[in-house]
Amino acid sequence: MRPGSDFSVSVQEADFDAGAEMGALSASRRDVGAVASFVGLVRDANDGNGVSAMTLEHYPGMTEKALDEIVEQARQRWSLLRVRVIHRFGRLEPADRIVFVGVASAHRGDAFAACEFIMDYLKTRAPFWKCEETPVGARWVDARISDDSAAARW
Amino acid sequence: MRPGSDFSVSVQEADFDAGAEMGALSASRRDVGAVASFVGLVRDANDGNGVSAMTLEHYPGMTEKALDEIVEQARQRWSLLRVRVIHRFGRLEPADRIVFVGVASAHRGDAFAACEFIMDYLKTRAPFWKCEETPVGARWVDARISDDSAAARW
Amino acid sequence: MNVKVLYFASLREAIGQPGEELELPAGVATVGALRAHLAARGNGWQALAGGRNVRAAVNQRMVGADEPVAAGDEVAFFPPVTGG
Amino acid sequence: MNVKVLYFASLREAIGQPGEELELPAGVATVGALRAHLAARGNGWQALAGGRNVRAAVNQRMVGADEPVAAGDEVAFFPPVTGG
Repeated sequence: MRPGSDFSVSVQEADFDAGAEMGALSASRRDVGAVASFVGLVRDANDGNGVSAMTLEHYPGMTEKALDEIVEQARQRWSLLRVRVIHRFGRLEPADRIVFVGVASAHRGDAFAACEFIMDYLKTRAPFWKCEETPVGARWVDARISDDSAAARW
Repeated sequence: MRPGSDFSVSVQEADFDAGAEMGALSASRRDVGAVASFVGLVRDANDGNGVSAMTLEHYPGMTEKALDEIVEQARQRWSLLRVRVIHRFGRLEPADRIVFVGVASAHRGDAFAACEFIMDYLKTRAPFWKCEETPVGARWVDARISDDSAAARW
Repeated sequence: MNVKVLYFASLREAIGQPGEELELPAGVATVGALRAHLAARGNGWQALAGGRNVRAAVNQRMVGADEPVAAGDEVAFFPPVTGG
Repeated sequence: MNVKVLYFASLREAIGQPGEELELPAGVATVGALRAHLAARGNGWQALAGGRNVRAAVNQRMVGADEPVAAGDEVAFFPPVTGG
Protein backbone atom coordinates (compact mmCIF):
# COMPACT_ATOMS: atom_id res chain seq x y z
CA MET A 1 0.00 0.00 0.00
CA ARG A 2 1.92 2.99 -1.29
CA PRO A 3 1.48 6.66 -0.45
CA GLY A 4 -0.97 8.31 -2.82
CA SER A 5 -3.42 5.40 -2.90
CA ASP A 6 -6.58 5.36 -0.80
CA PHE A 7 -5.03 2.93 1.68
CA SER A 8 -1.39 3.58 2.42
CA VAL A 9 1.27 3.14 5.07
CA SER A 10 4.67 4.81 5.43
CA VAL A 11 7.56 3.97 7.73
CA GLN A 12 9.95 6.89 7.76
CA GLU A 13 12.51 8.84 9.74
CA ALA A 14 11.09 12.20 8.64
CA ASP A 15 8.36 14.10 10.46
CA PHE A 16 4.88 14.33 8.91
CA ASP A 17 2.27 17.07 8.55
CA ALA A 18 -0.80 15.79 10.40
CA GLY A 19 -3.00 18.56 9.05
CA ALA A 20 -2.05 17.84 5.44
CA GLU A 21 -2.60 14.12 6.00
CA MET A 22 -6.01 14.79 7.53
CA GLY A 23 -6.99 17.02 4.63
CA ALA A 24 -5.84 14.41 2.11
CA LEU A 25 -8.18 11.85 3.68
CA SER A 26 -11.22 13.67 2.30
CA ALA A 27 -9.68 15.66 -0.58
CA SER A 28 -11.61 15.61 -3.88
CA ARG A 29 -14.32 13.35 -2.46
CA ARG A 30 -17.91 14.19 -1.57
CA ASP A 31 -18.82 10.89 0.08
CA VAL A 32 -16.63 11.24 3.17
CA GLY A 33 -18.71 12.20 6.20
CA ALA A 34 -16.18 11.40 8.91
CA VAL A 35 -12.42 11.62 9.37
CA ALA A 36 -11.05 10.22 12.62
CA SER A 37 -7.37 10.60 13.28
CA PHE A 38 -4.77 10.01 15.92
CA VAL A 39 -1.32 11.42 16.55
CA GLY A 40 1.01 9.83 19.08
CA LEU A 41 3.78 11.99 20.55
CA VAL A 42 6.86 11.52 22.72
CA ARG A 43 6.14 12.45 26.35
CA ASP A 44 8.83 13.81 28.64
CA ALA A 45 7.94 11.32 31.35
CA ASN A 46 7.10 7.61 31.36
CA ASP A 47 6.67 5.33 34.36
CA GLY A 48 7.98 8.04 36.66
CA ASN A 49 11.26 8.71 34.88
CA GLY A 50 12.14 11.81 32.92
CA VAL A 51 12.68 11.08 29.25
CA SER A 52 15.08 13.37 27.38
CA ALA A 53 14.84 11.47 24.10
CA MET A 54 14.07 8.06 22.66
CA THR A 55 15.20 5.97 19.75
CA LEU A 56 12.68 3.89 17.84
CA GLU A 57 14.16 0.74 16.37
CA HIS A 58 12.18 -1.20 13.78
CA TYR A 59 12.40 -4.25 11.54
CA PRO A 60 12.73 -2.89 8.01
CA GLY A 61 10.59 -4.81 5.59
CA MET A 62 8.44 -6.51 8.18
CA THR A 63 7.21 -3.19 9.55
CA GLU A 64 5.49 -2.18 6.31
CA LYS A 65 4.00 -5.67 5.93
CA ALA A 66 2.63 -5.63 9.47
CA LEU A 67 1.06 -2.21 8.99
CA ASP A 68 -0.42 -3.25 5.62
CA GLU A 69 -1.95 -6.27 7.30
CA ILE A 70 -3.40 -4.23 10.16
CA VAL A 71 -5.01 -1.83 7.67
CA GLU A 72 -6.33 -4.77 5.63
CA GLN A 73 -7.97 -6.24 8.74
CA ALA A 74 -9.60 -2.90 9.48
CA ARG A 75 -10.96 -2.75 5.90
CA GLN A 76 -12.51 -6.18 6.32
CA ARG A 77 -14.27 -5.16 9.52
CA TRP A 78 -15.53 -1.66 8.73
CA SER A 79 -16.70 0.31 5.74
CA LEU A 80 -13.74 2.59 5.04
CA LEU A 81 -13.00 5.01 2.22
CA ARG A 82 -9.40 5.95 2.98
CA VAL A 83 -6.77 5.00 5.55
CA ARG A 84 -3.36 6.54 6.14
CA VAL A 85 -0.76 5.24 8.61
CA ILE A 86 2.64 6.85 9.16
CA HIS A 87 5.11 5.57 11.73
CA ARG A 88 8.47 7.17 12.36
CA PHE A 89 11.71 5.53 13.50
CA GLY A 90 15.05 6.88 14.71
CA ARG A 91 15.81 9.36 17.47
CA LEU A 92 12.91 11.49 18.73
CA GLU A 93 12.58 14.08 21.47
CA PRO A 94 9.66 15.00 23.75
CA ALA A 95 6.79 16.63 21.82
CA ASP A 96 7.97 14.99 18.57
CA ARG A 97 5.29 13.14 16.61
CA ILE A 98 5.68 9.35 16.44
CA VAL A 99 2.67 7.97 14.63
CA PHE A 100 -0.30 9.13 12.58
CA VAL A 101 -3.42 7.07 11.90
CA GLY A 102 -6.22 8.62 9.88
CA VAL A 103 -9.43 6.98 8.69
CA ALA A 104 -12.08 8.37 6.35
CA SER A 105 -15.53 6.85 6.19
CA ALA A 106 -19.12 7.81 5.39
CA HIS A 107 -20.10 7.56 9.07
CA ARG A 108 -18.31 8.37 12.30
CA GLY A 109 -18.83 4.98 13.96
CA ASP A 110 -16.71 3.20 11.34
CA ALA A 111 -14.06 5.92 11.35
CA PHE A 112 -13.62 5.97 15.14
CA ALA A 113 -13.63 2.19 15.53
CA ALA A 114 -11.17 1.56 12.72
CA CYS A 115 -8.80 4.31 13.90
CA GLU A 116 -8.69 2.96 17.44
CA PHE A 117 -8.44 -0.65 16.21
CA ILE A 118 -5.47 0.21 14.01
CA MET A 119 -3.68 1.93 16.92
CA ASP A 120 -4.39 -0.95 19.30
CA TYR A 121 -3.19 -3.54 16.79
CA LEU A 122 -0.18 -1.50 15.81
CA LYS A 123 0.85 -1.38 19.47
CA THR A 124 1.03 -5.18 19.65
CA ARG A 125 1.72 -6.29 16.05
CA ALA A 126 4.04 -3.76 14.42
CA PRO A 127 7.76 -4.40 15.06
CA PHE A 128 8.87 -1.17 16.72
CA TRP A 129 10.84 -0.90 19.95
CA LYS A 130 11.40 2.21 22.02
CA CYS A 131 14.66 2.85 23.85
CA GLU A 132 14.37 5.83 26.21
CA GLU A 133 17.18 8.09 27.39
CA THR A 134 16.57 8.90 31.07
CA PRO A 135 18.66 10.44 33.88
CA VAL A 136 19.54 6.89 34.98
CA GLY A 137 20.60 5.82 31.50
CA ALA A 138 19.06 4.26 28.42
CA ARG A 139 16.34 1.68 28.92
CA TRP A 140 14.17 -0.37 26.62
CA VAL A 141 10.51 0.30 27.19
CA ASP A 142 8.59 -2.73 28.45
CA ALA A 143 5.45 -3.72 26.59
CA ARG A 144 2.34 -2.73 28.49
CA ILE A 145 -0.10 -5.42 29.48
CA SER A 146 -2.79 -2.82 28.86
CA ASP A 147 -1.75 -2.77 25.20
CA ASP A 148 -2.30 -6.50 24.89
CA SER A 149 -5.70 -6.21 26.50
CA ALA A 150 -6.57 -3.21 24.31
CA ALA A 151 -5.80 -5.26 21.20
CA ALA A 152 -7.64 -8.29 22.57
CA ARG A 153 -10.89 -6.28 22.79
CA TRP A 154 -11.37 -6.34 19.02
CA MET B 1 -14.68 28.09 27.62
CA ARG B 2 -13.10 30.57 25.25
CA PRO B 3 -10.71 29.92 22.37
CA GLY B 4 -7.13 30.05 23.55
CA SER B 5 -7.70 28.22 26.81
CA ASP B 6 -6.95 24.52 27.23
CA PHE B 7 -10.64 23.64 26.99
CA SER B 8 -12.55 25.66 24.45
CA VAL B 9 -15.55 25.56 22.15
CA SER B 10 -16.44 27.77 19.19
CA VAL B 11 -19.69 28.06 17.27
CA GLN B 12 -19.01 29.89 14.04
CA GLU B 13 -20.01 30.37 10.42
CA ALA B 14 -16.39 30.39 9.21
CA ASP B 15 -14.43 27.32 8.18
CA PHE B 16 -11.63 26.05 10.42
CA ASP B 17 -8.12 24.68 9.87
CA ALA B 18 -8.17 21.14 11.27
CA GLY B 19 -4.41 20.78 10.99
CA ALA B 20 -3.75 23.98 12.93
CA GLU B 21 -6.28 22.94 15.59
CA MET B 22 -4.64 19.55 15.89
CA GLY B 23 -1.21 21.11 16.24
CA ALA B 24 -2.47 23.55 18.87
CA LEU B 25 -3.68 20.63 21.01
CA SER B 26 -0.10 19.64 21.82
CA ALA B 27 1.76 22.91 21.16
CA SER B 28 4.34 23.95 23.77
CA ARG B 29 3.62 20.92 25.95
CA ARG B 30 5.75 17.85 26.56
CA ASP B 31 3.21 15.81 28.51
CA VAL B 32 0.80 15.11 25.64
CA GLY B 33 1.18 11.57 24.37
CA ALA B 34 -2.01 11.29 22.37
CA VAL B 35 -4.15 13.59 20.23
CA ALA B 36 -7.38 12.10 18.91
CA SER B 37 -9.46 14.19 16.58
CA PHE B 38 -12.54 14.04 14.45
CA VAL B 39 -13.76 16.07 11.50
CA GLY B 40 -17.34 15.75 10.26
CA LEU B 41 -18.05 16.76 6.66
CA VAL B 42 -21.10 17.29 4.46
CA ARG B 43 -21.74 14.26 2.25
CA ASP B 44 -23.38 14.55 -1.16
CA ALA B 45 -25.89 11.84 -0.36
CA ASN B 46 -27.99 11.00 2.70
CA ASP B 47 -30.74 8.39 2.99
CA GLY B 48 -30.68 7.83 -0.76
CA ASN B 49 -31.17 11.44 -1.83
CA GLY B 50 -28.60 13.66 -3.48
CA VAL B 51 -27.69 16.62 -1.32
CA SER B 52 -26.55 19.77 -3.12
CA ALA B 53 -26.20 21.85 0.05
CA MET B 54 -27.45 22.12 3.61
CA THR B 55 -28.15 24.86 6.08
CA LEU B 56 -27.32 24.35 9.74
CA GLU B 57 -29.62 26.23 12.08
CA HIS B 58 -28.64 26.57 15.72
CA TYR B 59 -29.82 28.12 18.97
CA PRO B 60 -27.41 31.00 19.66
CA GLY B 61 -26.40 31.10 23.29
CA MET B 62 -27.61 27.64 24.18
CA THR B 63 -25.28 26.04 21.64
CA GLU B 64 -22.15 27.25 23.39
CA LYS B 65 -23.54 26.24 26.79
CA ALA B 66 -24.41 22.76 25.57
CA LEU B 67 -20.96 22.25 24.08
CA ASP B 68 -19.28 23.56 27.25
CA GLU B 69 -21.33 21.11 29.28
CA ILE B 70 -20.44 18.18 27.01
CA VAL B 71 -16.74 19.03 27.32
CA GLU B 72 -17.10 19.36 31.09
CA GLN B 73 -18.66 15.90 31.31
CA ALA B 74 -15.78 14.47 29.29
CA ARG B 75 -13.27 16.11 31.66
CA GLN B 76 -14.97 14.50 34.63
CA ARG B 77 -14.78 11.05 33.06
CA TRP B 78 -11.32 10.99 31.56
CA SER B 79 -7.90 12.46 32.21
CA LEU B 80 -7.64 15.17 29.55
CA LEU B 81 -5.06 17.89 28.94
CA ARG B 82 -6.77 19.89 26.18
CA VAL B 83 -10.06 19.78 24.31
CA ARG B 84 -11.17 21.84 21.33
CA VAL B 85 -14.64 21.76 19.78
CA ILE B 86 -15.66 23.82 16.75
CA HIS B 87 -19.11 23.59 15.19
CA ARG B 88 -20.15 25.59 12.15
CA PHE B 89 -23.61 26.89 11.25
CA GLY B 90 -25.07 28.44 8.10
CA ARG B 91 -25.08 27.14 4.53
CA LEU B 92 -22.61 24.35 3.72
CA GLU B 93 -21.92 22.33 0.57
CA PRO B 94 -20.73 18.74 0.12
CA ALA B 95 -17.13 18.25 1.27
CA ASP B 96 -17.38 21.29 3.57
CA ARG B 97 -16.26 20.74 7.15
CA ILE B 98 -19.03 20.86 9.79
CA VAL B 99 -17.45 19.98 13.10
CA PHE B 100 -14.06 19.48 14.73
CA VAL B 101 -13.44 17.67 18.00
CA GLY B 102 -9.88 17.31 19.23
CA VAL B 103 -8.68 15.82 22.51
CA ALA B 104 -5.16 15.77 23.96
CA SER B 105 -4.23 13.39 26.74
CA ALA B 106 -1.23 11.56 28.13
CA HIS B 107 -2.56 8.23 26.87
CA ARG B 108 -4.50 7.19 23.79
CA GLY B 109 -7.33 5.40 25.61
CA ASP B 110 -8.51 8.62 27.25
CA ALA B 111 -8.10 10.64 24.07
CA PHE B 112 -10.08 8.22 21.88
CA ALA B 113 -12.86 7.67 24.40
CA ALA B 114 -13.36 11.36 25.15
CA CYS B 115 -13.30 12.32 21.47
CA GLU B 116 -15.96 9.76 20.56
CA PHE B 117 -18.01 10.58 23.67
CA ILE B 118 -18.04 14.28 22.80
CA MET B 119 -19.18 13.54 19.24
CA ASP B 120 -21.89 11.14 20.41
CA TYR B 121 -23.18 13.60 23.01
CA LEU B 122 -22.97 16.53 20.65
CA LYS B 123 -25.17 14.63 18.20
CA THR B 124 -27.97 14.36 20.75
CA ARG B 125 -27.44 17.35 23.08
CA ALA B 126 -26.21 20.30 21.02
CA PRO B 127 -29.00 22.39 19.43
CA PHE B 128 -28.17 22.17 15.72
CA TRP B 129 -30.59 21.23 12.95
CA LYS B 130 -29.72 20.35 9.38
CA CYS B 131 -31.93 21.34 6.47
CA GLU B 132 -30.82 19.64 3.25
CA GLU B 133 -31.35 20.88 -0.29
CA THR B 134 -32.19 17.88 -2.47
CA PRO B 135 -33.59 17.39 -6.01
CA VAL B 136 -37.06 16.97 -4.43
CA GLY B 137 -36.75 20.14 -2.36
CA ALA B 138 -35.52 21.19 1.05
CA ARG B 139 -36.04 18.78 3.94
CA TRP B 140 -35.19 18.81 7.60
CA VAL B 141 -32.96 15.89 8.52
CA ASP B 142 -34.59 13.47 10.96
CA ALA B 143 -32.67 12.56 14.07
CA ARG B 144 -31.17 9.10 13.83
CA ILE B 145 -32.17 6.53 16.39
CA SER B 146 -28.58 5.27 16.11
CA ASP B 147 -27.38 8.62 17.47
CA ASP B 148 -29.51 8.22 20.59
CA SER B 149 -28.18 4.72 21.12
CA ALA B 150 -24.61 5.87 20.48
CA ALA B 151 -24.99 8.52 23.20
CA ALA B 152 -26.72 6.07 25.53
CA ARG B 153 -23.64 3.80 25.49
CA TRP B 154 -21.66 6.17 27.69
CA MET C 1 -45.75 36.76 34.43
CA ASN C 2 -44.21 36.72 30.95
CA VAL C 3 -42.06 34.04 29.35
CA LYS C 4 -40.13 34.19 26.10
CA VAL C 5 -40.86 31.23 23.82
CA LEU C 6 -38.59 30.21 20.92
CA TYR C 7 -39.16 27.74 18.07
CA PHE C 8 -36.46 26.19 15.93
CA ALA C 9 -36.05 24.31 12.66
CA SER C 10 -39.15 22.46 11.39
CA LEU C 11 -41.17 23.71 14.37
CA ARG C 12 -40.31 27.31 13.55
CA GLU C 13 -41.41 26.70 9.97
CA ALA C 14 -44.67 24.99 10.95
CA ILE C 15 -45.59 27.70 13.45
CA GLY C 16 -44.47 30.45 11.09
CA GLN C 17 -42.48 32.52 13.58
CA PRO C 18 -39.21 32.19 15.50
CA GLY C 19 -40.74 33.03 18.88
CA GLU C 20 -42.99 35.22 20.95
CA GLU C 21 -43.49 36.83 24.34
CA LEU C 22 -46.29 35.15 26.21
CA GLU C 23 -48.24 35.67 29.40
CA LEU C 24 -48.64 32.31 31.07
CA PRO C 25 -52.32 31.37 31.55
CA ALA C 26 -53.40 30.26 35.01
CA GLY C 27 -52.54 26.63 35.66
CA VAL C 28 -49.64 26.49 33.21
CA ALA C 29 -46.58 25.92 35.38
CA THR C 30 -44.48 23.35 33.52
CA VAL C 31 -42.90 22.93 30.10
CA GLY C 32 -45.35 20.13 29.30
CA ALA C 33 -48.37 22.26 30.23
CA LEU C 34 -47.05 25.16 28.17
CA ARG C 35 -46.56 22.88 25.20
CA ALA C 36 -50.13 21.56 25.47
CA HIS C 37 -51.46 25.09 25.82
CA LEU C 38 -49.69 26.20 22.64
CA ALA C 39 -50.65 23.09 20.66
CA ALA C 40 -54.32 23.78 21.49
CA ARG C 41 -54.15 26.88 19.29
CA GLY C 42 -54.47 24.53 16.30
CA ASN C 43 -53.09 25.01 12.76
CA GLY C 44 -49.28 25.12 12.70
CA TRP C 45 -49.18 24.88 16.47
CA GLN C 46 -50.29 21.29 16.22
CA ALA C 47 -46.67 20.54 15.47
CA LEU C 48 -46.34 20.76 19.27
CA ALA C 49 -49.13 18.23 19.92
CA GLY C 50 -48.61 15.17 22.06
CA GLY C 51 -47.08 12.26 20.18
CA ARG C 52 -44.84 14.57 18.10
CA ASN C 53 -41.15 14.23 18.85
CA VAL C 54 -40.53 17.61 20.45
CA ARG C 55 -37.69 18.58 22.75
CA ALA C 56 -37.58 21.56 25.08
CA ALA C 57 -35.09 23.79 26.83
CA VAL C 58 -35.61 26.22 29.70
CA ASN C 59 -33.07 29.00 29.98
CA GLN C 60 -30.94 27.22 27.38
CA ARG C 61 -30.78 23.84 29.13
CA MET C 62 -32.50 20.73 27.77
CA VAL C 63 -35.27 19.68 30.14
CA GLY C 64 -38.13 17.23 30.45
CA ALA C 65 -41.86 17.98 30.37
CA ASP C 66 -42.07 18.29 34.17
CA GLU C 67 -39.63 21.20 34.32
CA PRO C 68 -41.23 24.23 36.04
CA VAL C 69 -41.66 27.42 34.06
CA ALA C 70 -41.34 30.72 35.93
CA ALA C 71 -41.60 34.42 35.12
CA GLY C 72 -38.75 35.65 32.94
CA ASP C 73 -37.82 32.20 31.67
CA GLU C 74 -36.73 31.55 28.10
CA VAL C 75 -38.49 28.41 26.89
CA ALA C 76 -37.53 26.79 23.57
CA PHE C 77 -39.25 24.04 21.61
CA PHE C 78 -37.51 22.18 18.81
CA PRO C 79 -37.25 18.81 17.07
CA PRO C 80 -34.53 16.32 18.08
CA VAL C 81 -31.17 17.82 17.21
CA THR C 82 -29.25 16.75 14.10
CA GLY C 83 -25.90 18.53 14.26
CA GLY C 84 -22.39 17.12 13.99
CA MET D 1 20.06 -25.83 4.90
CA ASN D 2 20.73 -22.24 5.98
CA VAL D 3 18.44 -19.80 7.71
CA LYS D 4 18.94 -16.11 8.37
CA VAL D 5 18.38 -15.18 12.01
CA LEU D 6 17.77 -11.59 13.17
CA TYR D 7 17.71 -10.07 16.67
CA PHE D 8 16.12 -6.76 17.64
CA ALA D 9 16.12 -4.26 20.47
CA SER D 10 17.13 -5.61 23.91
CA LEU D 11 17.72 -9.07 22.42
CA ARG D 12 20.12 -7.64 19.83
CA GLU D 13 21.97 -5.85 22.63
CA ALA D 14 22.12 -8.92 24.90
CA ILE D 15 23.35 -11.17 22.10
CA GLY D 16 25.73 -8.53 20.80
CA GLN D 17 24.92 -8.81 17.12
CA PRO D 18 22.00 -7.95 14.83
CA GLY D 19 21.86 -11.38 13.21
CA GLU D 20 23.65 -14.30 11.63
CA GLU D 21 23.48 -16.97 8.97
CA LEU D 22 22.98 -20.37 10.52
CA GLU D 23 22.95 -24.00 9.41
CA LEU D 24 20.05 -25.68 11.14
CA PRO D 25 21.19 -28.63 13.30
CA ALA D 26 19.43 -31.95 12.80
CA GLY D 27 16.14 -32.06 14.69
CA VAL D 28 15.57 -28.31 14.68
CA ALA D 29 12.47 -27.80 12.54
CA THR D 30 10.39 -25.19 14.38
CA VAL D 31 10.83 -21.67 15.69
CA GLY D 32 10.60 -22.96 19.26
CA ALA D 33 13.31 -25.57 18.68
CA LEU D 34 15.56 -22.99 17.03
CA ARG D 35 15.07 -20.65 19.97
CA ALA D 36 15.99 -23.38 22.46
CA HIS D 37 19.03 -24.33 20.36
CA LEU D 38 20.29 -20.74 20.37
CA ALA D 39 19.59 -20.20 24.09
CA ALA D 40 21.70 -23.27 24.88
CA ARG D 41 24.79 -21.38 23.68
CA GLY D 42 24.72 -19.59 27.07
CA ASN D 43 25.95 -16.06 27.89
CA GLY D 44 23.94 -13.37 26.07
CA TRP D 45 21.96 -16.05 24.26
CA GLN D 46 20.21 -16.87 27.49
CA ALA D 47 18.04 -13.85 26.70
CA LEU D 48 16.26 -16.37 24.44
CA ALA D 49 15.73 -18.90 27.23
CA GLY D 50 12.31 -20.27 28.09
CA GLY D 51 10.37 -18.03 30.43
CA ARG D 52 11.68 -14.86 28.79
CA ASN D 53 9.05 -12.88 26.92
CA VAL D 54 10.33 -13.39 23.38
CA ARG D 55 8.34 -13.03 20.14
CA ALA D 56 9.28 -14.46 16.77
CA ALA D 57 8.64 -13.83 13.10
CA VAL D 58 9.27 -16.11 10.13
CA ASN D 59 9.66 -14.37 6.80
CA GLN D 60 8.46 -11.14 8.42
CA ARG D 61 5.22 -12.50 9.85
CA MET D 62 4.64 -12.92 13.59
CA VAL D 63 4.36 -16.63 14.42
CA GLY D 64 4.08 -18.99 17.36
CA ALA D 65 6.68 -21.48 18.62
CA ASP D 66 5.26 -24.32 16.52
CA GLU D 67 5.86 -22.54 13.22
CA PRO D 68 8.05 -24.69 10.91
CA VAL D 69 11.43 -23.34 9.83
CA ALA D 70 12.65 -24.27 6.35
CA ALA D 71 15.75 -23.60 4.23
CA GLY D 72 16.03 -19.98 3.14
CA ASP D 73 13.72 -18.65 5.84
CA GLU D 74 14.32 -15.38 7.64
CA VAL D 75 13.68 -15.92 11.35
CA ALA D 76 13.59 -13.00 13.76
CA PHE D 77 13.53 -12.94 17.57
CA PHE D 78 12.56 -9.83 19.52
CA PRO D 79 10.90 -8.61 22.72
CA PRO D 80 7.21 -7.64 22.70
CA VAL D 81 6.82 -4.60 20.49
CA THR D 82 6.46 -1.10 21.96
CA GLY D 83 5.78 1.21 19.02
CA GLY D 84 3.05 3.74 18.49
